Amino acid sequence: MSIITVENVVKSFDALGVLRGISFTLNEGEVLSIIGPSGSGKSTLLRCLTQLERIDSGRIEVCSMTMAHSTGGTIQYADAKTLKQIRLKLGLVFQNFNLFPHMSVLRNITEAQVNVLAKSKGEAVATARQLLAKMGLEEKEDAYPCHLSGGQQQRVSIARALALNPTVLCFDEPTSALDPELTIEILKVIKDLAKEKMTMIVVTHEMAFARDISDRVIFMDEGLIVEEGPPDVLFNAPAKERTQRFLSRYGQ
Amino acid sequence: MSIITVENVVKSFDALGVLRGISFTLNEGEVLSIIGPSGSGKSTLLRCLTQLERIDSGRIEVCSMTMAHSTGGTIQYADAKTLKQIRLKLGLVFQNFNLFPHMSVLRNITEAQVNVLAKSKGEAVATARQLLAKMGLEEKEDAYPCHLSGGQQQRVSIARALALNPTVLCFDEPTSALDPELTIEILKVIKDLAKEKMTMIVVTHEMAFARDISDRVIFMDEGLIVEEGPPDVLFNAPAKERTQRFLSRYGQ
Amino acid sequence: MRNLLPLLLAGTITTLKIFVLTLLFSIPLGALVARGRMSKNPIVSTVINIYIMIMRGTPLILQLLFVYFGPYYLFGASYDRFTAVIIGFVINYAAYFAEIYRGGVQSIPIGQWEASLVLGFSRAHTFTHVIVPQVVKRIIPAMGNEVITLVKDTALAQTIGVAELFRVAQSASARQFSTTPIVIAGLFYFIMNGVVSRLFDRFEKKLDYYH
Amino acid sequence: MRNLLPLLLAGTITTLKIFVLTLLFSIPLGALVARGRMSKNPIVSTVINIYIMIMRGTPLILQLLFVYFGPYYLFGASYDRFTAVIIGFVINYAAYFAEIYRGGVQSIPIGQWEASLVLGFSRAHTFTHVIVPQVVKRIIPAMGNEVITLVKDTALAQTIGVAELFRVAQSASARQFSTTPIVIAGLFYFIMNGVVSRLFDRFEKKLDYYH
Amino acid sequence: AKEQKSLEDNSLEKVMSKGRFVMGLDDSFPPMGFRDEKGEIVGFDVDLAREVTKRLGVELKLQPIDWNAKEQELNTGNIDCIWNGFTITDERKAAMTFTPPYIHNAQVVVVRDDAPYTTLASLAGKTVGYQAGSSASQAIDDSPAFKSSIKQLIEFKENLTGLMDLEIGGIDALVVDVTVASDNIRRSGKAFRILAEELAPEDYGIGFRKGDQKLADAVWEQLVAMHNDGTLAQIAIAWFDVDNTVVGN
Ligand SMILES: Nc1ncnc2c1ncn2[C@@H]1O[C@H](COP(=O)(O)OP(=O)(O)OP(=O)(O)O)[C@@H](O)[C@H]1O
Ligand SMILES: Nc1ncnc2c1ncn2[C@@H]1O[C@H](COP(=O)(O)OP(=O)(O)OP(=O)(O)O)[C@@H](O)[C@H]1O
Ligand SMILES: [Mg+2]
Ligand SMILES: [Mg+2]
Repeated sequence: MSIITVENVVKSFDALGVLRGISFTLNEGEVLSIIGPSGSGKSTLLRCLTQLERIDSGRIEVCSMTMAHSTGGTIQYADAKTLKQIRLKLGLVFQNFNLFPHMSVLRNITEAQVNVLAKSKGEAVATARQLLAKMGLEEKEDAYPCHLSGGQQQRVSIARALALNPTVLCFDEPTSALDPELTIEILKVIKDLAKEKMTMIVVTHEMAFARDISDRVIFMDEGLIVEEGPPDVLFNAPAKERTQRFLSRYGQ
Repeated sequence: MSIITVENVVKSFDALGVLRGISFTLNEGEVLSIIGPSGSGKSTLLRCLTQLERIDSGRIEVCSMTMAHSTGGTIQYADAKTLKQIRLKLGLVFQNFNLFPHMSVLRNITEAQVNVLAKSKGEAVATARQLLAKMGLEEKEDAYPCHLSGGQQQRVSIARALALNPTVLCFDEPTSALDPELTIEILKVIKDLAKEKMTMIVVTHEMAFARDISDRVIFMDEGLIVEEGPPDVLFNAPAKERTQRFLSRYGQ
Repeated sequence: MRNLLPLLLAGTITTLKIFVLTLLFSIPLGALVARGRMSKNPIVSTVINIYIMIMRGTPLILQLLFVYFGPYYLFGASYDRFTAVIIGFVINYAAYFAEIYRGGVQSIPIGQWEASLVLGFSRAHTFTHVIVPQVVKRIIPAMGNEVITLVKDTALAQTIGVAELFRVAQSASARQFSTTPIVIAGLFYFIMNGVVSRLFDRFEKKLDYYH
Repeated sequence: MRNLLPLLLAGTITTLKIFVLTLLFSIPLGALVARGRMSKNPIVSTVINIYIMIMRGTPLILQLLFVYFGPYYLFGASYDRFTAVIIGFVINYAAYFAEIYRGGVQSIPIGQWEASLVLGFSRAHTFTHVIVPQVVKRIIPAMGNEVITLVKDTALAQTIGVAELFRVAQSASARQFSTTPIVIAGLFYFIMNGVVSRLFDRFEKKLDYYH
Repeated sequence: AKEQKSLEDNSLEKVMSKGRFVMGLDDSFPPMGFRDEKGEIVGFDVDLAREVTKRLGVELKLQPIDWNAKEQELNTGNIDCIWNGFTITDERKAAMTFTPPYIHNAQVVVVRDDAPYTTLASLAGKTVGYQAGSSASQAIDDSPAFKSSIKQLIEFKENLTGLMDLEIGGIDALVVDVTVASDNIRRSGKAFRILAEELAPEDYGIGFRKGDQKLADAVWEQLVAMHNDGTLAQIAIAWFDVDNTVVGN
């Protein structure tokens, strides 16, 4: 079943065309990796999905709800209520975590449960503790983000996103702000989520990792999807010259 | 010929023993990589060599000059003149570049030549241009560091160190502040230097790279050298269990 | 000398009243002003900007004269001098506070807004629960400086005849032919400022549990 | 009215003299004070710290009275009131500037010192060629605020009888029974501050070629 | 002060040898001393001082001072005298050396023309202002009945601020020197009037540093001479329309 459908999405910043007609679908339980050189529009694509940016034209559908679609040259966004529903379907884990520095780890994870999902405090705390345990952070619930290592902060931010029980979890270079050894921790967490059949979109520069976890890989360049396919095919026998060139740089 | 001799170097920060008896030698034209987990003392070791930290005991000799040695329980540093001479033998490329933001690229590279080596302005500029050409930055001499990408900044900082014609060039995780694609640029620069038989010490987390360029690799943990050897041996058949454990994490 | 201290204490009470009332009104008013300054409506933001520029660009002593005498010359209305002092100080300090608040809000990384948005927080919730608590922490040092300036600026209230600490000390000094009252007043200001910095330091430490 | 402007301009000249002389002396003196404040000698740093605390903790108007009359009461010596105003302003502003300098120096990343050391620069060269240029850029906004405060503070020189702009305006007001001179004085201050901010903005832009 | 008395009084020689006589005054105290439209300090006292110094053969330097700090100014030697409608009081006499009175003055009460007040008693329960550090404060202290009858006393840095405040109704009455009051009312054309009942009759003298008797005497001698040859009356009439001086009485 298709959870996200993106059709011909276009997005410019002033004169700069950042997304120049992107289409893809994401199915339930699927892990999609997006790779590509810096500036190719990967982050912008995730930001459009999570409503941090507005698209200029095209169509985005999430869990059978239309978020935005072009009609007669103008873009039409859904009403506020639908947009909010859609927002809750998609979790986003930021590159630089964006944890709330003034809240304890526990409160970072419960805040939205209580204030957005209107769960009781007790329920929220229970969910948070469960997620912290899963992330191996049982003992950190009273700590503040500044006292955690980068890897721990990233795990908290994953727990924060998971606490809202999203249908899809999006990652924007989840390890780029981490030390190499910490990277490994996070990649393991994401792998575990993949095993649990969590639907995910992962923007990453870690080719080995993308190959390892993905069901499908998209290679983007200059605002377009250059090539798309299962990791085996895309990494071992890329069809396009651009993809080959990009991957060869990582071959060393 | 041995250029650097380190004997039983000990260094503590308050109660924390960061270097707990380090000994090694570095020969002319040799490339030495230092690997090891975070906090093992790699940066501190480089900082002791470059006189950014004082050692507590042990002996350091550079180009046949004694920088520091223990006599009867107290550490004895050489006189200011010798220390200055030694300082000029060792170039250091910082993890976060530490370029001078208010100086143009050219001036970053000429400043020390003129003010420390007392070269003429013209001579200094000629050297700088030569190095910039080598780094592929001919067109950036008038740019300011803030207008360069991370990789370009790192190359300028390498040029700045090389401009003083050091006998040994030390790198502290030269790529850790860089995007993956930019990393490749820098590794290529260092490889080229290795080909030219530049004597180098490289602290790095890039195992593939360490294996590729090093004549010898040191694996440190908790302030001690756990294992030392040619890369083929150390990476393929590490003798110590700790080394195996560390390397397996990078194996994925 | 026996009678000096009670006198100076009475002046100190007036000084403290000015101090407390000014903070009480200018701290929230500053928030409103900051809101207006950041408004997308260009008329509102321009008007507020001019107001801030005047408040910051002319001596407070002159503003006090206007606030007290202006209404009469303009509308024939007059009012209590103490009220005028409070109004003068409040509109002056609100302008300074507004600029501090604005700097604070703009220094919060955009990522905090984005994370809140993605988690589904309303704008109001984001502002009150995510942004404001962080702004408070960031602006404490600047606010501390401004509040210390206020302690000293209260000495200007005498311009329109309010007998605060410095006025009382100067009169006593003239009467007694000695600078002792002024030295003592200086000590009082010093102590008040000491207390204010101590409070701000403590507040800053209290918020030191995160950064 | 015909004669008002020349009068106010004369007052403005005095105001500008105070302004310029204060900056001329306090900007370098502040550097010395900052040096002392950061001294490793605990006596020096404590003494300087107390001096800074007093300067920042008591009203300037009170400091001016002391500077002018203090020497007589202490040593029987007296001197020119204009000199006293300049001394009073200079020692007050030097304290504020010192704290700004100190903040600036301490905000420069340690890496700048380390890179200079490894390249073999002397401490002096590092300070004058690496640290100071970066400090200058960082402290411009804070210095701008302080200098604008100075423009307004010149109005306090009248405390010890120096006929600067505000004093002249008040006298003219008394003679003419009108607030017009004070309004015009306000405008003058506003213009002076406008010029000062413009200069600082320009200076800031000029150093915008790097960050 | 005692210490100074025991010293030899060389005040006159000092001024004569400097060739300069520094007169301390509040330059916003019309008509005794104030700045005219050209910014020059003029006034009745200034004219007197000019004549006196001319006759003494020294230069006159006019030094505007902050009225609140006048004692410090005098004691620290920044000025040689305070000569600016300076009321002789016992307290001041103890602290400095005065000439005999040269002009009569009184502290009077100024009210708005339309106000109902006619006597001091009618100001009971009202708010009254005066200039800080002026002799008005002494005059009020010396009239305990009046002082206790009024509601509140307000100190102003400047008489002008007090008069402005009177105009806007912030205070009901201002206690001020009669010379200042009449001059202000005359020049401003504001609707003020002076209560007939005087608060405290008083005399203006010239204040010198305690012990500077010789200088005080020298100045006084010239004033007496000016009285005798009519110059004094001439100056008074120029400023007050009448000769209200009391030299020689
Ligand atoms: N808010 C914005 N305003 C203007 N241009 C923007 C904005 N956000 C992104 N861009 C530009 O859009 C282009 C694509 O940016 P994006 O961040 O999506 O790339 P990316 O593929 O995520 O790159 P990276 O791998 O470096 O994160 C870049 O040229 C970027 O400069
Ligand atoms: N100036 C200092 N004061 C106190 N402790 C320090 C200081 N510098 C380093 N340390 C401590 O010394 C230990 C070794 O630090 P060092 O930076 O040398 O490790 P490293 O091997 O370079 O680690 P990484 O790979 O994270 O850079 C760490 O525990 C660190 O916290
Ligand atoms: Mg990105
Ligand atoms: Mg390190």
